[in-house]
Order: sequence, then structure tokens, then C-alpha cells
Amino acid sequence: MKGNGDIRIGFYICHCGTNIAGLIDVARIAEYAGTLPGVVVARDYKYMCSDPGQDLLREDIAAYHLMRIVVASCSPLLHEQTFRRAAEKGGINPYFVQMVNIREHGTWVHDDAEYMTGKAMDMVRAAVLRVYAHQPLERKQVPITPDVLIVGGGIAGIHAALTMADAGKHVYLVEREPTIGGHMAQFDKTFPTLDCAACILTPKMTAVKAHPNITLWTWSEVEKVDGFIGNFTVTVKRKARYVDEDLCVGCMECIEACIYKQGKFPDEFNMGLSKRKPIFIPFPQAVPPVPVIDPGQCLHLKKGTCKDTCVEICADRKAINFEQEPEYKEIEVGAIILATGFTPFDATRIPYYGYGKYPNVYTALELERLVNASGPTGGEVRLPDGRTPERVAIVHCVGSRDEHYNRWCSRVCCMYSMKLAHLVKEKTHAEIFNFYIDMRAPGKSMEEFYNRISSEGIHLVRGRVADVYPETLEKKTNGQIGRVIVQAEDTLIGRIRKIPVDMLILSTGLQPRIDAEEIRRMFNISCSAGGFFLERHPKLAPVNTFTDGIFLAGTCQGPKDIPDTVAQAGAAASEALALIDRGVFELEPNTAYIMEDDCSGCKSCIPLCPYTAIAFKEEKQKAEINEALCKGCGTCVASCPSGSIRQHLFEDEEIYREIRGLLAYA
Amino acid sequence: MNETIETTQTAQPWRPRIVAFFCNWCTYTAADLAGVSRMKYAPNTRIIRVMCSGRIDPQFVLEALSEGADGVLIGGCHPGDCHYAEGNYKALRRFHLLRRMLIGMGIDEKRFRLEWISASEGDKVKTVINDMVEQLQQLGPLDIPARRKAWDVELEEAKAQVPRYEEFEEAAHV
Amino acid sequence: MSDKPKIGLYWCASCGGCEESVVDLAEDILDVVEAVDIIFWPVAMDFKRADVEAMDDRSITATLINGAVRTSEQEEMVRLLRRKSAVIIAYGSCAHLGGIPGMANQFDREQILRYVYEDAPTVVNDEKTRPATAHRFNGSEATLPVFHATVRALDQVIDVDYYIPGCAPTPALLKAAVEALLTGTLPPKGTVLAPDIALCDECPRKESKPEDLRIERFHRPHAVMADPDTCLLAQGIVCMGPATRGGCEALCVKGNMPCTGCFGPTSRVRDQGAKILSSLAASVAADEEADIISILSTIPDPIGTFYRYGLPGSLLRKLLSQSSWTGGTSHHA
Amino acid sequence: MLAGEEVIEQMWGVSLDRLYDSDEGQRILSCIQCGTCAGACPYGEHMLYPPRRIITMLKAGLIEDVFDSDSLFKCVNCYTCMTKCPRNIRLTEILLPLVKEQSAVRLEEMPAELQKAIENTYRYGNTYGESARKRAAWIETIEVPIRILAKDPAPVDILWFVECDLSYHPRGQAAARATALLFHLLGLDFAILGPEERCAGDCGRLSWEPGLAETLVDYNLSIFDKYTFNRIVTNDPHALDAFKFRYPMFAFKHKTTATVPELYAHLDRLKPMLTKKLDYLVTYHDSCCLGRHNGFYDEPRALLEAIPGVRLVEMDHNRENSICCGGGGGGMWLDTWYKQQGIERLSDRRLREVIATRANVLAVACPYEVSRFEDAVKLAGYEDRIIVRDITELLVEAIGGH
Repeated sequence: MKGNGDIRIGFYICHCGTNIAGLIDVARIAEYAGTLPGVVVARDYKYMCSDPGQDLLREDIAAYHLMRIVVASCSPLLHEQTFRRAAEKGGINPYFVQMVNIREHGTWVHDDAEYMTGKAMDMVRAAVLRVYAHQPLERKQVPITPDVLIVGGGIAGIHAALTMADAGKHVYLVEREPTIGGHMAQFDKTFPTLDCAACILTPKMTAVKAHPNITLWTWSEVEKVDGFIGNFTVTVKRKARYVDEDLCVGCMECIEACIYKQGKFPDEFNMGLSKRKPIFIPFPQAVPPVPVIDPGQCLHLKKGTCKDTCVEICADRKAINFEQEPEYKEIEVGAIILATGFTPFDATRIPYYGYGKYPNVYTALELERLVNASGPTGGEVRLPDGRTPERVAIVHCVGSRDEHYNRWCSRVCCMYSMKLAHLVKEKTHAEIFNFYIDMRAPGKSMEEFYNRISSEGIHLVRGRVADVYPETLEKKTNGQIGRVIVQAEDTLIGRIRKIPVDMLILSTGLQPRIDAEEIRRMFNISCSAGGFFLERHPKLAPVNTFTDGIFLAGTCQGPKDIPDTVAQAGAAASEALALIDRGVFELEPNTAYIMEDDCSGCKSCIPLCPYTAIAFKEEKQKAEINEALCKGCGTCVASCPSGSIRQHLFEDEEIYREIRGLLAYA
Repeated sequence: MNETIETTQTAQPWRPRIVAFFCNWCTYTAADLAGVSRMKYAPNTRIIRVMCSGRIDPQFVLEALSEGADGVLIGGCHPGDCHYAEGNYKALRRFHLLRRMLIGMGIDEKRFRLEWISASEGDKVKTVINDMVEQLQQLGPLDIPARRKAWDVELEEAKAQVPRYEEFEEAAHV
Repeated sequence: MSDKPKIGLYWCASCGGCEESVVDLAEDILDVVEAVDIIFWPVAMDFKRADVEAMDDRSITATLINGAVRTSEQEEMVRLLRRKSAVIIAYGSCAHLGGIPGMANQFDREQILRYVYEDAPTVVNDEKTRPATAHRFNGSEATLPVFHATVRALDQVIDVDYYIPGCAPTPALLKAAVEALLTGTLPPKGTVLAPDIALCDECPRKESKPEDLRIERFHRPHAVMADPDTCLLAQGIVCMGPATRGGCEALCVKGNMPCTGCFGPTSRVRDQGAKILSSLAASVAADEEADIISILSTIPDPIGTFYRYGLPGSLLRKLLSQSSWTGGTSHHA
Repeated sequence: MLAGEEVIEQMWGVSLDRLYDSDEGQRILSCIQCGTCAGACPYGEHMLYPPRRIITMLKAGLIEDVFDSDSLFKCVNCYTCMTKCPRNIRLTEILLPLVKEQSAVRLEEMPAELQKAIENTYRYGNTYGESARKRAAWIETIEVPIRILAKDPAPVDILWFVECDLSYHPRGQAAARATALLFHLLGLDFAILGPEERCAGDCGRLSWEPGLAETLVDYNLSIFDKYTFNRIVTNDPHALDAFKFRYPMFAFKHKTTATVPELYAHLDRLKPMLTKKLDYLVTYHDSCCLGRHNGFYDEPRALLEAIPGVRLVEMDHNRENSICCGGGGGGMWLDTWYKQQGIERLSDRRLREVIATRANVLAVACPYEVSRFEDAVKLAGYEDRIIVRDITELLVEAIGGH
């Protein structure tokens, strides 16, 4: 049946090292493929995606006058483009290629070699039958709007924004909080260099504010996202700040003048360890340096009975505006970078660590504020009763590596716990106990950092803390009030240790933001099992999402430290830049089209299209698809009652052939 | 092109075969994820990729069954998550009517299944397929191609001339 | 014998409507009779099977066979006619796709016989007597054809050259077919001799179909007074027009009844029922599963509605009862 | 951490050499040696082989050494290690009972008290060594009519499985009377097995003596088969555990619940009856089987809060972080042995937390606890500061007039 002068097909099966060939007999499958109708050459090769593999394709196209190519290897989501390009270079239409996913859907998920070989043959047969019916297609190009939206103004968003803006692109940076800076602004020093977070962050924050290419919208949230790669339409809600950003000069006199003489409400930036007024600025270096009024706390806004001392003091500028309403901005962007960050694990979820119950149990982020010179205690580590702790325990892995809470390793806790051990010891000379399960110090300079801190004389106890309770419950108490006993097995000496400490620090892990699910839906991307945003491929497309034109930066994609976050933000920015600078984007030519002669004009398809791409043409009395609007879902194709709508790349005939090929009987 | 093709016949005990239509964005990706995560599951499924579960024409389901599938699985994005806004709702609506029709034609409802599996739910691909395979294993083969041959035996019989009396007697008591 | 083309007409499992449709040619029938010799037409003329058997193979120019094939006699006759005819035309829905008799494929033969001879409310048959294929009485033997377990469209038994669809076909289609036959202008073998575009194309109510059809519930035609000018689907009445080949002049719609699909699908569709099902279900105005099920339940009999004329010719063809199937012996990978 | 049905099924017939055949068994391989189990174990500091080390030994093929130790004698089946395990390894349900069984086999001499309790259960069907005929004797002490199925085998809604302690122990009988009265006042259709009832076989005895456990299960199942009832209610959380997690292996399918959740289900009708104000500061001790293993944390507290005047105060260790009274896993009959080993009884330790709350009533929901804590109170000389009451007793007290 070799090449009956009709369609000439080349078949290639990839060993993928041992990923495929380790389970199934690839030579046998190639041999089988060679018996299939139209197949004139069938080969197995070590790595089809490699350059020699692609060369092989090209050479065979010339040598055997191949008209169609079938490659049995990995997922088409991974390498379809690779082989299409190779086919194109070889001189045939790129859409004359069909892939067979025998790795992800085959050898990686099955271990019965014999059965899997049969399954692979079924799949190969289906692809050979399908590819026969493939039609030559042309790629469609759409222009790309050159502006970009970055959601989240933490270090990832800031870095991506500056990178893009420096490259001359216009950036909309949207931040939910009144200031940019994110979690990093709350940190004191950063590992492994122990340089001060503010020193490296604040210059970047002001650079954002000053950059002519950046439109910074703080106290704002994305409300709605429409469109697709190159052409997103985004609605941003600018919440009422009650202080006009254009008029305010950042003198902060309004805060001073507030009718509340002292702070009264928990200060979010300081993790509630200090109080602030209803009109406030999160921290002195906030960007923009514009106060915000909490409408739930401000007497004027709540009751309308305030003396309005803030308005009085701002009489010149008239920046205080109690009438301010939320504003909705609609912007057009070509690409979106999500840098929405993380939420620290809520330590109250582990009742036996006593957070929220015993006042001397802190989270790591609270400690960051306590050790910070601009924090609530001016950088002194003090207990609620004012004492300086003499013994401090730091619990690693709080909420991490735990099936009950978060399964993942939060990656930064070991190193920041070492950092906190160092900072607390430096400030208090306390005896420090770090309870860890495994000490994780991968990455540049991390092991060196671990080495340095561990030589400073802290106690490293290998064991996960199992219980925390007041010292008063034990028989022998040495009279210290408020100490808690930290109970854990020291697994290295094989003994249960009960260590009374003055202060307990919980190194809470990183988890997705509470509203990650809503954001995911709004941007139509996916989440991985833990709820972090899912990258397109962990190695090949780590900052892409499954939605073209939307990129990820920072901890919204998974826990990572500052160096990695910044690196990833840079990567996301360059991906977005590459996209925008191309000016056009090539769409898969998988659009639907109507066979005009066949269409009866029954209009059944028209309401089914979510993109209103189908219109009824009165003069012809037929329906017509606007190819520019069609996204290629194929819903209308499946619905057309007279079979008059077809879809490129997913023709009925192609799918029927695939079905028959999969199931063919002797 | 001559489409007579040799099939892969291996002398193994019967195992159900499922044709699965998975949408590109969620379920196909989830099946890839199951692969990347090396989750082992029953090998009885053959996956056909479509862009959206809304592309799945009921004819595909019937064709698959009629060509010998023991079950058909449709996988799409969760409600509200469709990459194309609402293709999965169309799939759901078609599924329910088609399901009734299949039941009416004597096909057990377990043979036709629709599941929402998001791109991150690799483990759901595994559990759904394992579960369906187990159910089909209990149901036994649907095997419409073989049934069709069996149906047509009566044609072969009638090709013969008028049968003798005894045979009629026999036929009348069947 | 004259040199005029020889034409045969035969009926199998059918209602006689197709025969009637030939007569419906009215005065045009005279032209036909003028142009051809009708050499076999059991309903109208006295020819015997033996006469056909005596003819030379392929000596009949064309035979129009209507009706589905359900019995051994029908099967024998169509095989015989196939041998004797140069062209076989499946005439009418039953021969084309199985037709109304084909709906019996929803049931096993035993179910049918039991109902008809035992369980039907009008039956009195305490002895549970059923027709026997052979019966000896007073020393002589009477036989009946074997009742097949499956109803078949004509092309599931013999090779068919052309199809004229309809229940019954319109005189216009028949006339056009005969003319094509006589003038040698027949299209490629296998063609359905009717327009390959759905009925809506010629429907007088096409204008009134909305572009945003969303179905809140379905109505059965007998349960509502249909507005005579508005698209029936727009009124929630299941009309198969969008999924059915045109060429019938929209006779049912003109009579204020929905199209029930007798012309079968267009050439681009393999399963007419599946296609209309797909289109109608997709247009249901609900997203919640329970609401969807509730709206769809207003189509009480999807098979009878969507496969009224085409069950044997559909992808599934016939009931797949578990009880009658003990497969499991076939080995495949 | 509640056991799902699939987990229960996985426990069936698991032996040490086939441990990894089930998914739950395989989890053991995922142990990260963090020591949470050992650190959380109330007797962890007294064990040579706390759970973490058992896993290490198992993986190293040295598990025989563990059998030769007395470590598992200090396991009180309190489910704490299992609840806190970050890898979700179901230690108390799967691994520990198997090791405990082997340890018991190797033991030269079973501690006398425990030996006696096991013998008694063999011979009399109760740990007290009392006559089975006297099992329903307590019903003579109340006026509420109580149906015994052997006498009146008509179908009944609730089969009330009273269990040994409520049948024989004087303090247990008080709870039995209270329960009977509450059921009666709520109009529940219930009956008891009376002399036909035998010990359900609690978690401890089941793992020490699998043979005895099977005998008891067989017997009780044969009795259950005689009668028609909708569900089983029992006061003893250990019996609840046995019915929910062990009996299903032997085709037991009856719906079972404990008295506390049963009463909670009728709280809207019960509440109006609670008219007498009790000026108590109450702290509630979570029973391991009821709380950690079956998730009933809110129900007992809601019942207590329904009593007018009662104020609830929590101990430092509460709910899933509660500390065992020491009675589980056979601990009920090992007090002397613990003393010999110089180990503080958990009830004594727990009492310090009770006292720290300044509560004047310790409410409990498990029959072991009343006697264990009353002992502890006497030992510590706190009789004037604290009384121990079963929740049912407090409810009846609040009803007044009884």
C-alpha cells in the first residue's frame, strides 16, 4: 500500500530519551505505521524536537515528496508549533502536520507496555487517517495594542512596570492598596544579603511615580476584562480615596490635623501592632504620598458630624474631597502582566500553635515590623508587656508542607527564619531556637547565609513543633509569667523537648491571595492545584499562561524569594515586550466558516456565538461569519443543523477520521 | 486512497475502550498535567482534542459508539470557566438531551459521561477515567460493530431458498 | 416489446402513500406512461414474481422501490429486482432511511410481537397465538415470510443508485427524476434527488425566524395554536426544517404543521436526529443543570421526534439492549 | 481528621507485610520524619519508640525491635499523632494497632489489671466481671419505662447500646439513668438489649486481643440480627468508634451515633425543658473518640450552653488539641502499671488544666472519664473545687424536678 500516488505521508515516532522508548517498542510502532495507507516513510528517532530531528523531517519531505507529516511524541500543546515550523521550512503547509500525544497521554500515565503499544498504534492510526484530510491553511494576523496592564504593585509589578516603561511602552500599573510596595515594603532586611528592604525598594517606587510612561493607579482594582491577546479591554475601578491625588502635595498636615489626636484603628501596614487615624498614609515612603480616608472610620463620612479639621488645614489646596465617587476607567491594552502576590498563611488555622490565644506568639510578618526601625516599636523587639525576650523560638513550616493546610514548601521560610533569628539575636541577645523539619537553602548564596547564621550560636532543633501551651501548666515553673512551652521531638537526639520561651515566632508560609480564584476567572487563566496561577509550562513557558497575552510575575505563580520574583518579573516584561514589539499576533487559523451555497439561512447558529461573529446577511438570506471576530470554539459548527458550517483544523471529516482510526476493527 | 487498514490486534482479554473528547484549554491540558505528574491511570481512553466542549457534535459521540467505543467521555472547563465564555454550557445542554436519547436506544447511561475538569485537575482525569473504566468493565462490551454483524446474520439466512418445514417450526418457536 | 425504457415499481414495508404519490403525477402520468414501459407494479398491474425472474439481468432500466425491508419476502424481492435492474431508486423515506416503520427499531422483535399479539389493550388472545412462519393444516403447508428482527433501509440490504426522499415524495421530484433518467442526465451514483439545502431556504416563514432564538420551553404541535405566519421554532414547536433537506415545497409548514424531517438530512450530515438535537439543545435558555433538564423534558420523546423517518439509517440504527447481547468475546486492543 | 469510608475499607484485613498495598498504607512511605507525632503524643517522652521512630524502624526493616519494647503500652489511642501528622498518615487507625498487636504477643506477662479486664470480657462480656444477667439491673432504679428487646422484640427506632460502664459502674449508671430520662422526655422510640448486650470491644481491647475482639463482634452482630431497628445510639464513644470503624469489616451496616450528637439533634425540643438555672462555670473535656476521631466538638458545647446559667470556659488544650484522659487504648486498666513505671497519669495532668480554668464543673461525655477524673480530683485533693459530671447528668439537673 506504499504511496498509491495519492497523499504521501511521513511518520515519525520520538523516543524522547527513555520517556517514550523506555516503555514501548518504538521501532515496532514505526514499522506498523509504515503499513498504514499513504505512509511512505516511517521512522523512530531519539529526540524529534531536536535540531537533527527537525532536519530529518525537512530532508524527508524533499527526499520522499512528503505531503503530510505525523509526529508521535509529546503533547501538541508543547511542540506542535515546532513541527509545523519544521514542515514549513521543508516546503509544505505547516498545517499538514498532526501530532500524536503518546507521552503525556501515554507512556507517562500507563505502565502496561504491551497494552500501551496497542494504544499507541490506535492513536497513530487515527492521526494518519486524520492528516490525510488536512487542508492547507494560512495564519491570521491581528494587530497588537502597544500598551500594557500590570496588576499588582509589589516588587514584581514594580520591576515589570519599570522594565516595560524603560523600553518605551506605556504601562498602566494597578494596585489595590493605597500605596505600591507590597509585602516587600513591610520587610526589614532581606536575605541572604541582609540589606535593608526599604533601601532597595523605595527608589524603585519613586521611579515608578516619576516615570512618564507609567500611569499609576493605586487604591484601584480591575473590574472587568474583555477581548483577547493584543486587544484587551479592561475596566479599572478607582476607589474613592477622598483625597484628590492631583491636588495633594503630600504634606501630611491633614493627618496631623485629624480630629483624632491619637491613632485609634489597627494599622494594617504594621500588622495591627500599632494604631492609625481614619486619614492615614500606610508608611512614610508610600507612593503616591497621598493619604487615604477610611470611610468606615472617618467621622465626617460615617456620621457627617466632624469639625472637618483636615479640610480646614488643606484650605489652600482643597485636596480633601468627601464627595469623591469611585471612578471607572476603560483602557485598551495588548498584554497583561499579573503580579498579584501572595497572602501569608493564617496562623490561627493551626490551633495548637496558640496564635491569637497567647499574646507572645507572633507571625513572622509581625516580627518584620517589630524589628524594623520605622515599625511600631522603633525597631526594638519587645513583648506586649514591654519586656525584652530572653528566649525566642522560631517555628518553620507553619502551614506549609502539611496535607491539612498547604502541601507545598513555601520556599522562603527557612531563610527568612534564619534572618529573623539573626535580627532578633542581634537586637535582644536572646537565646534563639529554630525548629525546622528540613533546612532548605537552595539558590545562590543561601547555603553561605545559612552557614553564617548557624555559626552565630542559635539552637537548631530538627523537629516540627507539636504543641504550644502556657508554662504555668507544667509542675515546675520558674515564675516567669506568660512564657509558653514549645513541645517538639528533637529528632536528632530522639527526645521530646519542652522549651519555655518568652516569644514564639511562627514562620508562616505563602499561599495564594484570598481572591485568586476571582482574579483567575476574570482573566480567564488557570490555577494549579494549590491555587497559585498556573504557568503554561513549568520549564518552557514559566511566565506565560494558557491565555495568550497574559503573563505572570512573582508569587502569584508560586512562592519565591525576592531575587527570583524580580527575575521572573523581568522575564514577564520581556515576554510582553516581545509580543508588543512584534506588532501583530498570529492566530491559529481554526476559525469557523460557512459554506454559502449550503446555508439555508435558518439562523440557528447566530445566537450561539459568544462573540457575535455570525451575522445574517439579508441580501443573500444566509448567515456569514466575520473571521476577525471568530475565536474558533466551534460551537456553531457542532450546532449547524444542515452541516453547513465548518471549522478549519477541526473539520468534521478530520474528527470522524480520527474516531474511526482510533477504533478501527479488523 | 484505499482505507483498508490493518488493525492492531493483540490477544488480550476484553478491556473497555473509551473515546474522550477533551477541550483544548482545560481538560486536555489537565490530561497533559496528569502526564507531567506521572499519575498512572487506566490506559483504556483515547483522547481527541477539540478547541471547546461546545465543538463536540452529538454525531461524534454516535460515530464513536457506532465504530466500537464502549463509552464516550466529554471533558470541558468548569461552568463559568469556558475559554470561549459559554461553550461548555452548550455541551451540557446537548449532553442531557443526547443522554436521554442514548438511554432510549438501550445504551447504559454510564457509557456516556460529561465531566468538568480544569487545567489543574490532573488527578481528576485519573479518577474519572479509572472510575469510568471500572464501570464499563462491569457493563461489558457495547461493541456495536459486532452487534451489527450479528443483526445481519438474518439477511444471510434469508438469502437461502424457502426453508424446509422443520426449520420453520424451529423459527416459530424462537 | 417496445424499445421504451422499462420501469419497475415495488413496495416493501410501506403504507402505500408512495404508490399514491405516483398517481399524484395526475395528467403528467400520461407523459410518463407514454415514455416508458411499466413492466412490474404489483399495486396496479398483474405481474408475478415469476415474470420478473424470467427477465434478463439488468434488463429493467430502473426500479423504484418504496418501503423499508422488514421481512424475508421483501428482502428476496429487492435482491431479485436489484439483479434485474440497471438502476435502483429508493423511493420515499422508508426506502431511503427506514421511514416510519423504522421506528420499530427502538424495540426488540420479541417486545413488538408480545405487544401486538398479547399486551395491546385491544387484543384478546388467551392462547397467546402468534403467526408462525409455517403451518401445516389438513396435510398442506402454509408459509409466511420471516419477520426480521431489524428494520432496514433499502441500501442496508442491496446496492442503491439513487434516492428520492419524502413521505411521500412530491410529484415534482418524481417527475424530475424520471426526466433525468430519460435524458441520461442523472447525477453521480448515490445522490439524493432533491436540493442539498435545508428546508428553511424555501420556507415561507423564514423571514419571521428571530436571530436570537433562546428556547424557554418546547411545545408539541397539538398542544398549542400555532401562529400561521411565524417561524414554528420561534414558537417553541420542534420543527426539523433546519436539519432537513428541502425540496418538499414546505408543504407541512404551509399547512401550519412543523417539518418532521421526512426528506432526511443534507449530504453533509450523517445523523439528522443528532444534528437537530445539537442545535435545539444548544438554544435552550438555561445554564443551570436542573433548568436545562427541565426545559429539555418538554421534549417527551426525543427519538420519536428526531428520528421519525430515519432511525434505521441513523448512526445507531437500532436498540442496543443489554439483554439481547452477550458479547465480550471480541478481542481488541 | 475524620475517617472516610474509603479509609475504613482500606483498613480491612491489613497486616504489616501487606501494609503498602493500600493507598493509606503507602502514605507511611511519605513520612518526613518531622517528629510531630512523637512531639504531640501525650506519652511520647516515655516511649523508646514513639510513632516517628516506629516508621523509621519499619522502613529500615527493624520493626521486630519495636515489638520487643513496651512503647505501644503507652499508646492511649488518642488520635493526636494522626490528627497532627502533616502527611496525613493514619497512624492510630492503621500502623499503631498492628504494632500493638505484635507487642502484646511478645509480652511475657500482661499487666495484671489489663489481663483481668480482658479475661472478664472473655468470660462475662464485660470488663467488670459482673454477671451478664445483671446488665440491665440499673433500670430498676428509675421510673422511666425501658423496653428490653428480648422481652418485647417489636421493631424500634433506636437501639440504645448502653455499654458496660453505664450498666455496671455506679457513676456510669447515673449517666445511664440521665440518658434514659432524656430519651424518654424527648419521646424517642428506644429499647436496650439488656442481658443480651455484651461489651462492644473498645479500641484498646480490640488491638490488644484481636481474637477477643472478633468474638465480641460476632456475638453482638448475631444479637443485632435478631431485632429490627433503625439505628444504634451509644453513650460510649469507644463503642461508637468500634461500630463505625471496626464492625463494618464484618458486614455491620447499621447507622450509629453517640448520645451527645443524638441529643444535639433534638436541641430545639430539649432546650425549653432546661428551665432550672445552674450557676456553674463549666469546662468541657473533649473525648478523643468523640472529638478527634468523629468530629463532635460543637455538639457537646452547644448542649452545655443550652443550660441556663452555665458559662463555658475552655482549657488550654481543647477540641482537636485536647489531651487524652489516659483511658483509651487499654489505658483504663494500666494505671497501676504506669505508676510502676513512674509515669504521671494523663488524668492527673489534665486536671491541672481543669483547675487552671477555675471552673467548678468538669463536663465529660465518655463513661471512662467520670471515674478517671473523680479519682484524679480525690488524689489531688480538689474535692471542694471541682465536680465531674457527664453532660447527660447536667442536662437532667437543669430539667429540674428529677
